[in-house]
Amino acid sequence: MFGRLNRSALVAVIFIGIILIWAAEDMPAYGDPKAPANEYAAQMYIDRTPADIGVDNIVTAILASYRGFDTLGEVVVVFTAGISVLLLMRRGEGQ
Amino acid sequence: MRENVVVRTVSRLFVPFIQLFALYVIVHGASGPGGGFQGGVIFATSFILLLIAFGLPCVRGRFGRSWIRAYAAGGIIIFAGVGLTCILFSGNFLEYAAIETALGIPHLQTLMIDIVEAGIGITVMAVMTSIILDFVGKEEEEPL
Amino acid sequence: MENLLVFIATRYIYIMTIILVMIGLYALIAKKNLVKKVIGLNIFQTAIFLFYISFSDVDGGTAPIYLPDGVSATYVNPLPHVLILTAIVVGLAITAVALAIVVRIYEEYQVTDEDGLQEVMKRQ
Amino acid sequence: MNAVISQLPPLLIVIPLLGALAALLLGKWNRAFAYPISLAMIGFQFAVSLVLMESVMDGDVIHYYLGGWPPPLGIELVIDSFNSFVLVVILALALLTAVWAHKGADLDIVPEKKVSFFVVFQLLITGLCGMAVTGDLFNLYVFLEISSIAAYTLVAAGRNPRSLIAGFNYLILGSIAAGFIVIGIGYLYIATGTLNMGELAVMLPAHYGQTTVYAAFLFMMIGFSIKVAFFPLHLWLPDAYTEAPAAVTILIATATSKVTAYAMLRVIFSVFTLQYVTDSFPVTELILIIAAIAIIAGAVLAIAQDNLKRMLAYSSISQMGYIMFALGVANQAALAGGILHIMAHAVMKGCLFMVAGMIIYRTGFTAIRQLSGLSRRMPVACAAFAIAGASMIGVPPTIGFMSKYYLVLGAVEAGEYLAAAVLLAGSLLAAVYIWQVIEVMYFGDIHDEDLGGGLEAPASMMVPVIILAASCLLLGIFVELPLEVVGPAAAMLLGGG
Amino acid sequence: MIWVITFALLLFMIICALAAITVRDLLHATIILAAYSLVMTVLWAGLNAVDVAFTEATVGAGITTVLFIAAISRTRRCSED
Amino acid sequence: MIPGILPLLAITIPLAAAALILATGRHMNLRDSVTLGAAASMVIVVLAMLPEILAGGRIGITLIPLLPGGDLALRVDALGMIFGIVASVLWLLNSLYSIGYMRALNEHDQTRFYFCFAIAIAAAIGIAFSANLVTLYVFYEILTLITYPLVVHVGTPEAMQAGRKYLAYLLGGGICLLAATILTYTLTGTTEFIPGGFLAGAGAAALSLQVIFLLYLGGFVKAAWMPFHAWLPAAMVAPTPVSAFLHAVAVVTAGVFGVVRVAGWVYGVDLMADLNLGVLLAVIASFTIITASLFALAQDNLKRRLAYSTVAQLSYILLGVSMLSTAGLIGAVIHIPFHAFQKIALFFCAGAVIVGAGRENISDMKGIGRKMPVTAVMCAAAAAGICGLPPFCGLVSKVYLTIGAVQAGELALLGVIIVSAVLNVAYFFPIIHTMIIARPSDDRALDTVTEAPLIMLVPIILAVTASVAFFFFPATPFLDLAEIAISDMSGAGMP
Repeated sequence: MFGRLNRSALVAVIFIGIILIWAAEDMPAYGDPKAPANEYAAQMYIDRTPADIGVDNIVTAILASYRGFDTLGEVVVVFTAGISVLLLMRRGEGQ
Repeated sequence: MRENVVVRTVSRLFVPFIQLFALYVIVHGASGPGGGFQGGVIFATSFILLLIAFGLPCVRGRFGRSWIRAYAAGGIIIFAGVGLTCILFSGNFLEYAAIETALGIPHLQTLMIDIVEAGIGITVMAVMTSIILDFVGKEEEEPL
Repeated sequence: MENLLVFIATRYIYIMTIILVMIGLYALIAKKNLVKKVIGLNIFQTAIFLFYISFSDVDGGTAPIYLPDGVSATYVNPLPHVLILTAIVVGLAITAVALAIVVRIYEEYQVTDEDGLQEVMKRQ
Repeated sequence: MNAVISQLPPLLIVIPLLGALAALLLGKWNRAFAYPISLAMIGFQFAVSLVLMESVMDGDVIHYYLGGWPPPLGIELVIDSFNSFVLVVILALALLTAVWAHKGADLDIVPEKKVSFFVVFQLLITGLCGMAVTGDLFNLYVFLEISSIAAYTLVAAGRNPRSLIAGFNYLILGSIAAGFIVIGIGYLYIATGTLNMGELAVMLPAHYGQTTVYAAFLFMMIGFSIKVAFFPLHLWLPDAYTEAPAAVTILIATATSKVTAYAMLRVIFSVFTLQYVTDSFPVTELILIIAAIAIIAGAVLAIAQDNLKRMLAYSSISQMGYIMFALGVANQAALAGGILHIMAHAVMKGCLFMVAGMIIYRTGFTAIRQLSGLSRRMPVACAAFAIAGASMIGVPPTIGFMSKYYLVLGAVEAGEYLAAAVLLAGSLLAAVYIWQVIEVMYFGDIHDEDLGGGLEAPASMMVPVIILAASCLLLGIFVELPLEVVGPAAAMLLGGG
Repeated sequence: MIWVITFALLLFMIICALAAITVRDLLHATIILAAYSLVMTVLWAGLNAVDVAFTEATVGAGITTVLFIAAISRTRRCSED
Repeated sequence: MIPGILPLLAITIPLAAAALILATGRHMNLRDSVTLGAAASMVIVVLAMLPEILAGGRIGITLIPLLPGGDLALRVDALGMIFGIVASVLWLLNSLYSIGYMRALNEHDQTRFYFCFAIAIAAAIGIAFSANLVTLYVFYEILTLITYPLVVHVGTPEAMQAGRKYLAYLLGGGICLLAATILTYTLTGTTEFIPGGFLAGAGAAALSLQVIFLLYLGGFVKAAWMPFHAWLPAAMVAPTPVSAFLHAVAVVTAGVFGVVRVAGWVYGVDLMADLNLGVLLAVIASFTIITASLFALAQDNLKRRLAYSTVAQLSYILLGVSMLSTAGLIGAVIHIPFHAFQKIALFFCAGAVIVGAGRENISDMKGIGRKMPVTAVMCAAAAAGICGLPPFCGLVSKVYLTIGAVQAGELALLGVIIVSAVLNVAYFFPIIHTMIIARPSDDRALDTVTEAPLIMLVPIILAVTASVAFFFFPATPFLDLAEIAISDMSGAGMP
């Protein structure tokens, strides 16, 4: 297995890994509730959803309402993939 | 696909339940885990099961290519249509609250979210089925 | 040394995620087989998703679905979940397109690895 | 009227999206319906972009809160002088490409596939529009992926089986790039807790110096550099441009690469701000060095090519070096030059690729040496090639000269004399690779006598080419018009806004 | 979640990932990838991301695997690396 | 009339003519009469501006804002007028001649030829009338590119090779000019030509100004100063009217014109002197004059010999500028038109020999004058003019240059002028000797030789007549214009 390692790819990957680990140094500890990521917008969502939207699942509230445009984009991605596979795989438009 | 009575029977039994479950997942999205996307994928798996058990012509027969396309587009049209309706009610795009205020019906947003999730589900279901059909199409028939 | 231990203890999940990212990336770059590359792509993407999810977790938190009235709880950060839901779909779309291209390449050239493709190209 | 304008930003994306669906459904019914719908939708987008540009020209910025949720809760669309300019440029190019593709797509796309081809074509453009107008990083990623998936597919969709390999490699590298961008976005979110670009710009200064922010910057830069194909990361580009269907090459070379470059500039200047970039890395020098290498190496590689489209592809690598150069210098004149070059390169490279496609359409020739004496068969096309080529070299008074002038001016003002010299040398090399084509076209003997006389392409391909060639000249002469938008845009970027 | 379980799941995933990219038989690799996805699902459920876990279960272990198998059945099952 | 319409007209006439030429390309006679008509009307337009310029006025027009530091603007002054007259009048002569030449040799792609020619003239006029460095640069580059198809007109591999060399030198030069322009702009914030220069006030270091001047010199590689002259002899593969165009009408003239412009209107005489740039220029010019004359001696191909002669003669102009004295500068400026008129006659003669006898090498031309008397005599006259013999105008400029050298107190320069005069005679006399005096090698050698058609002879005679006329009346208009130009640029305080 190790005989077939691609050296240059390995170097590139390790380089990327080192940057990632280096970046983790200043990241908040795992599960830290005081981390900025979990404080600012996240807390707003948790606090406001019942009043603003009134669904129980916060993820759904964000998905369909707060960041609905992202979701529209996501559906378009799926649609694009469908047409893409159609365009690629089939020689003709078919029935 | 080889003729296999057991597989066919079990599939025929299971497909409605899978589809029912998919619908539940879509509708349930607002209050629990799940939503349009997951439900759509599950719905698509029911067709995959049909495909495995009965082969391509059967699935095609129930679910023609143009229908797939219409469903795929229809889901997005529902989603975008809801968004555009909000503009008609002088809100921003996707601003469900605008409709709610304009019509004066409380909790309309929940309904909107359900409609949107349904749209997502329809598109995802159709597209996933279409992709799978495209992938296996070669074995069953010579594409045009 | 102690710092390092603290670092590992508080961030081990990140480190293992990073290892997964590296494995995926390596397969993506170095593997010759096209399907293997797509498998690598999947690992790479899911590893990134794991990274997002791991920083969304909060100690003692619960899933971001409101508990019945009156029960107060700490909810984990829901935003990365939404982002990753979207990203998973995107990843699926890319996988589908990639596999479609692989199948078409096989139909045209009857090979699925880069070495074979290079040979075919040379022969043309 | 104002109420309508205020709703335009989402309509710019949603209406064409519905148009694409309509094209698909009606195209099932009758194939002839798909193309006009696509064209109309792109035309609609172009019109909208003009209206938007007109309304932000005096320095206003349109903020549109989707769903009515202000950031950081919701997604925001932002229209300012910079991105409205980019929108107008790429949509104009996309419109012309679509007109060109009416006949040009016959070349590589079988008739049965044309409906889905144009649907994907339009989804690509819509994705690019989304990238241009969004003010939210993750939304940027989503639209980036829409346009990328469409681009991978279109590259691989041609009759030429080699396009599949090019498309696959493009997909792999593009996905790595997208992955890096997502990692970068994640780091930024970890550091600040928001995804909105405007808020990030405000909140980031408190976190300068964190390794997380550094890494975010690095990953996003690497990712965007792959997408834009900046020099050492350009590996997907030559194959993709060469093997893709002609119409797709035009669209990717003009619209996609420009919007991605826009996104990169946006992230650097509007999210991280110039101050941060220069303070934390020896980055200006580094970017300048890489840009210089890109300019020279791309041009030298272009000189070495025999395939016309591949030559143009390497030329793109060289020309993208100019935009990178603007980044490295980063003063008012250079940035104005860089933004102007985004437009200039789109216009002239679009024209060149269109002519290359027309040559293939009419003669099937792809190698430069086969073009001998072509000017007698296709005089108008060759004249357009000569004009756009002159612009590529940077001959006054073409638009290519104007952007280059500003870039050099900026470099000299910044005291980067050596870099300015490299830029000028690059245009000399451009002269070499463009000229070897023109020489063959105009002064070579006609090899293949049985091709006969007039081979001029049909009018629907000719009109866009003529428009682009004319704009190479006219935009250069009346450079004040684009500068009215470009100048404020550069100032805005420098101001960190 | 108890950190030992998280750790074990992560370790298992790393092993799965390594195996998926090293085994020669692509069908095996695909199944291992499905296992990887399933473990990922468990992990995400443990990290309180139930929606994402649900999606990954349907997509990663479901549709993706089907796609891979469909693609492999139309191409070649064995890989040189 | 709107002020400033005339210079604009002078540029638009050839451009319009170019479009018309393309449109009427199928009909040879129509096309050629378009060329002639445009040339004639342009002469009228340019001469119409003459009275006002002679009265010390200027005609200016700003077309469009182009770049910071340089709108696309035209301004006619005395110096530009000189170049303008040369270009427009010689275009007329050259058009007449080309029609005869191209038809006689039945050349291919004549439409392209006339088209490029017309645009090139527009560019040359643009250079002459440009009001600032940016405009100058724009037209300069256009001139470079549009003359390329002319240079490679024959399309042989040799021609393509020459064309590449031509482009490499001139585009490289163009880039130097662009760099110099931008540097000038960043130093001063303007590129407007100001009599007496504007760089002096910039307060830049002497070294950087010297470097910028070197860049300008590199930019004006069109002046063919050594060692960057190789493109000019290489370009000799072009048809003769093109050679005439390169050597007399526009291209090299544009180069030396640029040097004079920059010396007088950007740097200013005083700054030039302070920076010792005169010395630099003098060294380059002297080196070029002597070396090029020696090279010319060694050429057997008539056109190549003439080419090296041009290289040498152009450096007279640089030499005159380098003296930085009134007489020297006047000599330099009037040498531009005077050399142009004589050199165009010489090239026309060379072309006539090609058409009439089909010969290009001097050694093949023995006794050719017996069959082509007009050509031979005119050739001798023009050669004498360039050597500086009376009664031809070449003498006038040389006298001024000599006086200038004395004024400047640079006896070395005087030596250069004298030596080169000897060399001039040495390379021109053999031509005249072979053509008129020598006997043909055998009797039948001249059988195929005939005099060139009348339409080619007329321009030759006109050019030679002009050069005689300018000897007797140098003041109309060139010397007057030159004096205005020099007083513009120097004011008081020059030796």
